[in-house]
Amino acid sequence: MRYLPHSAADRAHMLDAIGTASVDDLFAAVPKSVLGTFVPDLPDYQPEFAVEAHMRALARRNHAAGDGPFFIGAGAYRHHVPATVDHLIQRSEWLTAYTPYQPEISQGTLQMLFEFQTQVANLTGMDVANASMYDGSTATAEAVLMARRITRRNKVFVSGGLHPQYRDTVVTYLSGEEGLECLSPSPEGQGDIMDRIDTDTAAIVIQTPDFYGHIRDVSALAEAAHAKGALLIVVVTEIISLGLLEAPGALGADIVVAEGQSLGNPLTFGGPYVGLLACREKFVRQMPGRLCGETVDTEGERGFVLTLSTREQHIRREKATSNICTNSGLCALAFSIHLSLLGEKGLSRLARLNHARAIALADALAGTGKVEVLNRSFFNELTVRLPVPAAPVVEALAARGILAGVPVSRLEPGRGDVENLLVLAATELTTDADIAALVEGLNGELA
Amino acid sequence: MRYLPHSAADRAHMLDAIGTASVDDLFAAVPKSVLGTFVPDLPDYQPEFAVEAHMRALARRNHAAGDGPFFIGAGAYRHHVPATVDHLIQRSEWLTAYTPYQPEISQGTLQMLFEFQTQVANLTGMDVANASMYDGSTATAEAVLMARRITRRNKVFVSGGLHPQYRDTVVTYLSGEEGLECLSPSPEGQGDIMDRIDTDTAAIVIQTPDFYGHIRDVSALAEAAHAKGALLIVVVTEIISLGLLEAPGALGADIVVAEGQSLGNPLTFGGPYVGLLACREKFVRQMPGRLCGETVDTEGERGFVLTLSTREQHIRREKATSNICTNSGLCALAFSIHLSLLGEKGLSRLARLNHARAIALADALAGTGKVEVLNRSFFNELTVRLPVPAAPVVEALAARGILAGVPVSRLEPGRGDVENLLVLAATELTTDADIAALVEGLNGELA
Amino acid sequence: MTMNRQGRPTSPSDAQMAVSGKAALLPAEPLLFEIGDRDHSGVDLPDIDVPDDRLGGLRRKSPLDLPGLTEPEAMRHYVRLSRRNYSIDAGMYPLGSCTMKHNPRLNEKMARLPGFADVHPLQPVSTVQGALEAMEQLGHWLMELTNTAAVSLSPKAGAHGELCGMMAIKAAHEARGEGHRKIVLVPESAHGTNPATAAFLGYSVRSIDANEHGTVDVEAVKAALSDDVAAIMLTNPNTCGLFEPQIIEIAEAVHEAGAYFYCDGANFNAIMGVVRPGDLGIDAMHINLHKTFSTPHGGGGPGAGPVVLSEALAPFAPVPFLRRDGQTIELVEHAEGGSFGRLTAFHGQMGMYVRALTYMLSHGVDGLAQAARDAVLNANYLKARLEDLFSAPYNGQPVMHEVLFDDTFLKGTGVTTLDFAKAMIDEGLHPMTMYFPLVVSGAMLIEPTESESLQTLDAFVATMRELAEDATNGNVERFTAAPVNAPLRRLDETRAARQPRLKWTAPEAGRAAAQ
Amino acid sequence: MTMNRQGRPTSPSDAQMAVSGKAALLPAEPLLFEIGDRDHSGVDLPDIDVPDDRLGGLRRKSPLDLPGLTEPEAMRHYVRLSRRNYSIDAGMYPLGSCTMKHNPRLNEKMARLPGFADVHPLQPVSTVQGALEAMEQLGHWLMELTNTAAVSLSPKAGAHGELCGMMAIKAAHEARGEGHRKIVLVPESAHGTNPATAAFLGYSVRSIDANEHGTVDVEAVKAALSDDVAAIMLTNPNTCGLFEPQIIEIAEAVHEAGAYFYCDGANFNAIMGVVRPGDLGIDAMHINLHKTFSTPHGGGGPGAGPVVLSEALAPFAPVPFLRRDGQTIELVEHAEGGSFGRLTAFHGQMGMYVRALTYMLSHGVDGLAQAARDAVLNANYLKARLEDLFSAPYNGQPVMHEVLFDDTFLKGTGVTTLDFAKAMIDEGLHPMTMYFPLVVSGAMLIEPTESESLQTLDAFVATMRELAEDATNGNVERFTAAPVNAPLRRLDETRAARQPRLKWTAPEAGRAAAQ
Ligand SMILES: Cc1ncc(COP(=O)(O)O)c(C=O)c1O
Ligand SMILES: Cc1ncc(COP(=O)(O)O)c(C=O)c1O
Repeated sequence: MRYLPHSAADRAHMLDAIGTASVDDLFAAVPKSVLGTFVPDLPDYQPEFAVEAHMRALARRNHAAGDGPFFIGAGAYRHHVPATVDHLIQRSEWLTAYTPYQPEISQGTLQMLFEFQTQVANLTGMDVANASMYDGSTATAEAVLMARRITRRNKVFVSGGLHPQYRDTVVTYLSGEEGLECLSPSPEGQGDIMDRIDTDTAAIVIQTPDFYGHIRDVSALAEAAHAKGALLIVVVTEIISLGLLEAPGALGADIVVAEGQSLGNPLTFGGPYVGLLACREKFVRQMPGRLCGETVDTEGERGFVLTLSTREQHIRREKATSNICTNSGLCALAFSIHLSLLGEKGLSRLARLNHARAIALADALAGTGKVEVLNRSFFNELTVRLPVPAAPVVEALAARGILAGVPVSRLEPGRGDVENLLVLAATELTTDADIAALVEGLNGELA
Repeated sequence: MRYLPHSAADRAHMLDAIGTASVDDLFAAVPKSVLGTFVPDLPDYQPEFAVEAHMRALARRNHAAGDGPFFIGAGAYRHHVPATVDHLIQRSEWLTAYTPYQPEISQGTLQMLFEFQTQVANLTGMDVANASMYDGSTATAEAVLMARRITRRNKVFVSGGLHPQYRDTVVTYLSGEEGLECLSPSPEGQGDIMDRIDTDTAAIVIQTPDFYGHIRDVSALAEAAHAKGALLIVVVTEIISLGLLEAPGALGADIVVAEGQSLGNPLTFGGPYVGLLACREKFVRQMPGRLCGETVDTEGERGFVLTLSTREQHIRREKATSNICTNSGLCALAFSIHLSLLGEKGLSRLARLNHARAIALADALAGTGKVEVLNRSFFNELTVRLPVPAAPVVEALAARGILAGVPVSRLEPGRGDVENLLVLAATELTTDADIAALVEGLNGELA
Repeated sequence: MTMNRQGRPTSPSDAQMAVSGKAALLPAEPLLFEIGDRDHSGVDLPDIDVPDDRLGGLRRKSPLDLPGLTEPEAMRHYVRLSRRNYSIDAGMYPLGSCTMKHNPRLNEKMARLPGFADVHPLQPVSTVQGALEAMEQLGHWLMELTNTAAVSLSPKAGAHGELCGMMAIKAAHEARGEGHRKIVLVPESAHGTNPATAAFLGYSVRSIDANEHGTVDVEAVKAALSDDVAAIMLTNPNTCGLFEPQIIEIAEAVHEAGAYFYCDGANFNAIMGVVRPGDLGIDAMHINLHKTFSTPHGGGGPGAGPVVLSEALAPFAPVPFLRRDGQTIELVEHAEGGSFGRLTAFHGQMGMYVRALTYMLSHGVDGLAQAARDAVLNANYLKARLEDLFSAPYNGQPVMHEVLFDDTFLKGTGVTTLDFAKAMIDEGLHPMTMYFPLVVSGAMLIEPTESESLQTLDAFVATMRELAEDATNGNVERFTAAPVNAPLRRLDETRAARQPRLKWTAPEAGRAAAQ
Repeated sequence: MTMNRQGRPTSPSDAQMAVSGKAALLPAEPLLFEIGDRDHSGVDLPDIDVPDDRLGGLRRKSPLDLPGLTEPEAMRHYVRLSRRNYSIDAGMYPLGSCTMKHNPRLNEKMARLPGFADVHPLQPVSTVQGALEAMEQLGHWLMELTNTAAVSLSPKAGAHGELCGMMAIKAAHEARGEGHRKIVLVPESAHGTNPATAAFLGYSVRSIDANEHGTVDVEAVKAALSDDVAAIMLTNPNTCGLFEPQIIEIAEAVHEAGAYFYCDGANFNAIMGVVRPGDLGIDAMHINLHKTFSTPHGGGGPGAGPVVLSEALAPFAPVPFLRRDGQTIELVEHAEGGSFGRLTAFHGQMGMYVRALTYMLSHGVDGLAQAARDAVLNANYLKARLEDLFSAPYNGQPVMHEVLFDDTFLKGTGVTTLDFAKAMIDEGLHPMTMYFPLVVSGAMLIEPTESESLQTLDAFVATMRELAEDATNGNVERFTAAPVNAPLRRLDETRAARQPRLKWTAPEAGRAAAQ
């Protein structure tokens, strides 16, 4: 067994040193009735090449995004990740290190986290960011809880433009609690919260670009919220949009949460991804998750440590700000490396290129005359209304090798008003040929 | 340009420090007539994703060995390489280090080379091995030159069982020199040298398992050669065979050369591979290539250095034993890691498994009744005689997705006696289904 | 000399820090912000302009303040930083409760196959049948190994799994009209995530004391049970490295009282393939794929925390889950029946599923059981070789996968557990888990895992014994001054917490902020 | 305690070396033979038996003596060893004549596509058209960049390329009936492979002196030319980092004398995309893909040394070569016409071709020219910043890609070039090339390449200046004792050569052998 370093002789020698005859003796505390009394329906060990063949056979049964024209977004985006990123994150010292609890021999991870926090703060326009959350959706739910702690109020309004699965996650996290109100889907990008904010309101949650692709100006909402002592939580699912769009911090956000997958991380069928959470300085002690801070060693040399851990479960237990422990360290590293490679110049170019590809897509779709583009504004994603329900069309196009986008009905089933809607994304990888194939496919299906 | 760290400002600052106005001034020594006076027919720089698309398109136009039944060997073998090997050799400290000329900060590479040399020596049953050659064929040519230096004789006999491209390489290396005699192809594994050895003979060169798959007992040849003061050079193209077959050293070889590709290295259309060269202790100062040796530092700690470099070109220039400089370092590392993972137990099992698969292949081929298996002995490769020329059959099977082996005529064109011969290999990756597909294909083509 | 906007130093004296350092191969490394600037980029892209008219008037005006690195600069930055880390690949990492085992590279390779890595979670399910089947197979392994009725794969880590299991328990109580149960019993030795999770869901936490052997008496549980108790959260094997001998009786008592049994399965490595938690009577248990099933820790994550559920809790499992219909697998994405809802967008940590399944197939069920047995053997070997010099609070019984010492043996030496740990660093070792569990003074929790060879264990023992002898012989300074061989000396954690500097600011701005 | 056959130590004192060491993150590492044994293996395979009857009576009887490591042991061994290496990724590597530039990882990724990595050299050519096209494209780039008529890709490294070019020259002379030409002219500053190659082919080497500027005068060449001269082997830019200003005249003189011009192209990095060697009159030139075109050095190899050829030499190129026939590419594998034969089995270093082509496409021709210009800029920048303290033997002219200093500035200090280099190690730098070229005393040949940033160059300059000042200020010990910060102190090379220990032997056997 290739992963087990003991030979039979080693094991015998060790039992000898322990002074026991068999390993079974070491399991003496286990009730006899449950020890080795079963025959699992599971295979025995296999050579590496057999395992590889098994896994490859499974992988082959999936249509990979790179196999044909691809327009799916809706919270997870297909971008080109430089080869350097994946190479670096596989270095043993990144991949197989634990959480950096011994700072003297973990400065690599710690300095990286400090850099990551700075990048996230600057990108979102906020004062401070944490060392990552599981993903954008759980970060959103945590932000809601955080806002309730800060304001000591209960009421939370969730915009109809929030990604439906993010909304569902918030609902689950708050299940049983009072005060949460989720507004109905707003595929036209219409405002729906402004008038509801009152002095009982803890927070309002709004996504931009929203689930349907509309770019939402949150500054008026920020003002309205702040006037009533409520907090504005801004959600970003396509982090690359911030290379072209105004920072939520500059528009008045109090907490910004985001999905960081687009930078550095492959699609991988939904995870692992990396949640970003940033806020104003004054809220830092209510943040969930790990924080890395700068300090010095006994010789005065600069170094980094995990800090403010009195917020966290391992110190505060039931009084912690969250129960999160393991986060998305390696995905944060991938994010940080990709963003370091891009820099301001690269990110801005990348964002513009994404937008340009989406413009090409929007214009091509509008040009078919068969679908209606709902967006007046968008970054790299948009919603169209088909003359028929979207789901079967998407299925038919998939059979032609074209992955055409997400039918809204998949995430909002049983709602007649969204049944014909389709959300499509374009990125730097979307070619003119891809768009032409989509148009041809749509023309065919909608003929 | 992502690989170039200077901004325009950096360049201006540097020119300033140099005290010159433009980089062109630095090219002052170049005759004006040839400086920038041309427009190459070559593209400008491209984003990484465009380059990747270009290369993937080229790769897709090749039939990969894993795409279907595969029986090609003839000096390069498809084996499973553990994922650990390729992961490790990509570590920056292995991949991007130079030749270890500064031993204090190159102990990783040096210790690995020392371990590699030991592994090769033990595997071949010889006293000492060098730190690698380009590949098996050039190592064979160097061994011939080495034997001529040692014996100060010219005559060399090359067995008809030597891989034809190895033979051609030896011929080229010795072009213009007297004394080389290459015997005609010996597809039946017949002995062809014994009677020719005389007291002018420097060396005889024999491969085992030979090009046609026959296992050759070289001990009688060794005796005959030694009786006349000649050296026996044994060539091994399938290094895994030594997990099951007697070590050439134990059979009397004076120099053993081998292709090490089978351990740790992918097929990669023929290179880079790794040449092994081992010999008896007393010949060490006539060896070509680098050698790593053990020593101590000023504190008495064990360490390793490149040594005996007075044999080499950078010290001895025109008096060197060879002109080789860059060798196959990283391929040697891959070889060494794979062999460390296998160990004696794993290598022996792997060799037995290969032989078992070849037995299955041989029996299945014989069972067709349409081809004649020429081998009474073999390791994982054998030769069959078809009723018709082999090349068109191979071509036809390739069109069916089966890569059936190497027609001898590809390497020995224009020889009627080998036109119908086909050399096939099986390895641990050859499944029963692969063999069945081959048999079916052959039955179809030979119907 | 110029100094650009991002504070990129180009004067020789500033820049020297880039190459000088304590050791030839471990130089200090400046921050990204001290290397890159806005003119540098390691990604080539066309510089196209886009019109404003579809940006909703929201084109970015505020600065991005993101330095770029060209590719060679980035490579060097991250390679040099990484070299300042310890890692399992480079040495033993005996962190108790963390199961720092070997991370096979086959796992990494398989996770990167385009058929897994380049697949979108919202593709039509007809195009991802292989991915769903991989998830189904993983779930089958987990249910078989635990003898449970259902599995929810989507939790993103252990703590998220706790949330999942406890939410199912909450939903089950509510479905039975027992929503009033507001207490969760948690032993003192529990990991911090247990009480934090219970509190997260509005439960109040009642602590259960351990007995003098470090385990929980069924009588203590019975005494704490009542109509208000919703569940017990018990770790087994527990964080003292001990199998709870009365666990079956505890489960029975809990069930009798109308409560559920949440088992923290972080230590499943000790018993996988050997004992099935379902046979012990648990109702829910998370499994840290990043501990037991070898997916890499990655410096803090990502992980995956699938939860297995008993028959009783299965109906309350969250979405999404799989449903097989003959040859095809469906993905149920919307709550139906009792499901308590959705824990995250999409379907969980596919990248980790692929790695864990690859690991399971490689080991086989026979190999997993052998791994568990070797893990236990290793821990007991360390115990046997160290217990004369170190102090084991709950001695006289075999341990499972980890061995717990306290700081009694250091009493009066002037050396603390922390000092001892830092001295280990100087010897090239990563310290064990310290000061956890909280039930003993100055805890040292050592988990070797099955991945360590006898040779490594012997070297570890030799170093630990030498250190213990030196500490008791009064060589205090070696410990209090440690580490001296690491890239940095001890760091000032108080200062970090008192004056938090959580992001980099340009030197000028930094000076202003400090005023 | 046991000691097994392979000398695998399991006693604590022996084993301790595995974890103790100079630094927490750089422990010493035992030899593979001191860790593994014949019972351990990191590869799972069925243990089947095979009959003897088809083994020709030659089943192995002699011991294999190959220790095995399980996978976690192997991972640790090779990771720990690797950490004791310097690398380009971790720091500047200013080895003159070696062009240690950034090695992009896209190259590595592309080389591992199954369509390149999992393809056999003897597959039917109809199944490898993409591979052949990649080779054709690489050849096109090389011919365009050099303005030459043909290219032979198969040489495995620079020295093999020299063999290739010189064999073509020999064949050309023989074809013309000029086989009597037995002399090859080689400047003293040439790399050792040049004279070694000439000698390899039976030529006698005649040295050409450089002038006081470090370059070759056409008059000196003319004086050496005769009817017996087969070729000149000239490196351009030369190993002093200088472009040969009279190279066109030299080429003309050589041709006039009926000889050929072999150009050592190891330094092509300085001029790629800027000057085409074909325009200078060369007949053959090797290009080290592992220098100029960024394929990794790998601790010593593998490389690739394609050779471009002039019209005159093209007919003598070795097999294999490509021939396009409309849509399909043929592979000519057997010598026809004047071809001098075959240099190696198969078709050369495909893995390196893929990397180099990927690099060329990434850079583009504009990027390659910029890279050459940056390489030259960097070398001249170092020269400008260092020349007041260091001694440049051929001063007063710009250099190309590398700058040469000699040891004049160290005269009387008691510090040698070697000492100086070792002190650089203590500062975290890899030394430059030392004692080469041979034309100056105590040569220090510094090639920064285009990959080094201004910041890194400035840091390098600062360190070098500080060292030079310290050396001239009499702080000799810092240099003669160096390195002190590396994993090992200076090694005893004399002992290694006097009593060669070239392989590991078990302690007992070793003792016997030493007697
Ligand atoms: C006993 C125990 N429970 C729960 C957890 C939490 O798991 P995670 O970090 O995956 O959220 C841990 C992790 O350290 C643990 O050791
Ligand atoms: C000038 C010069 N020529 C030739 C060579 C030989 O090249 P290779 O090592 O690839 O055989 C080198 C390599 O160091 C060199 O620097």
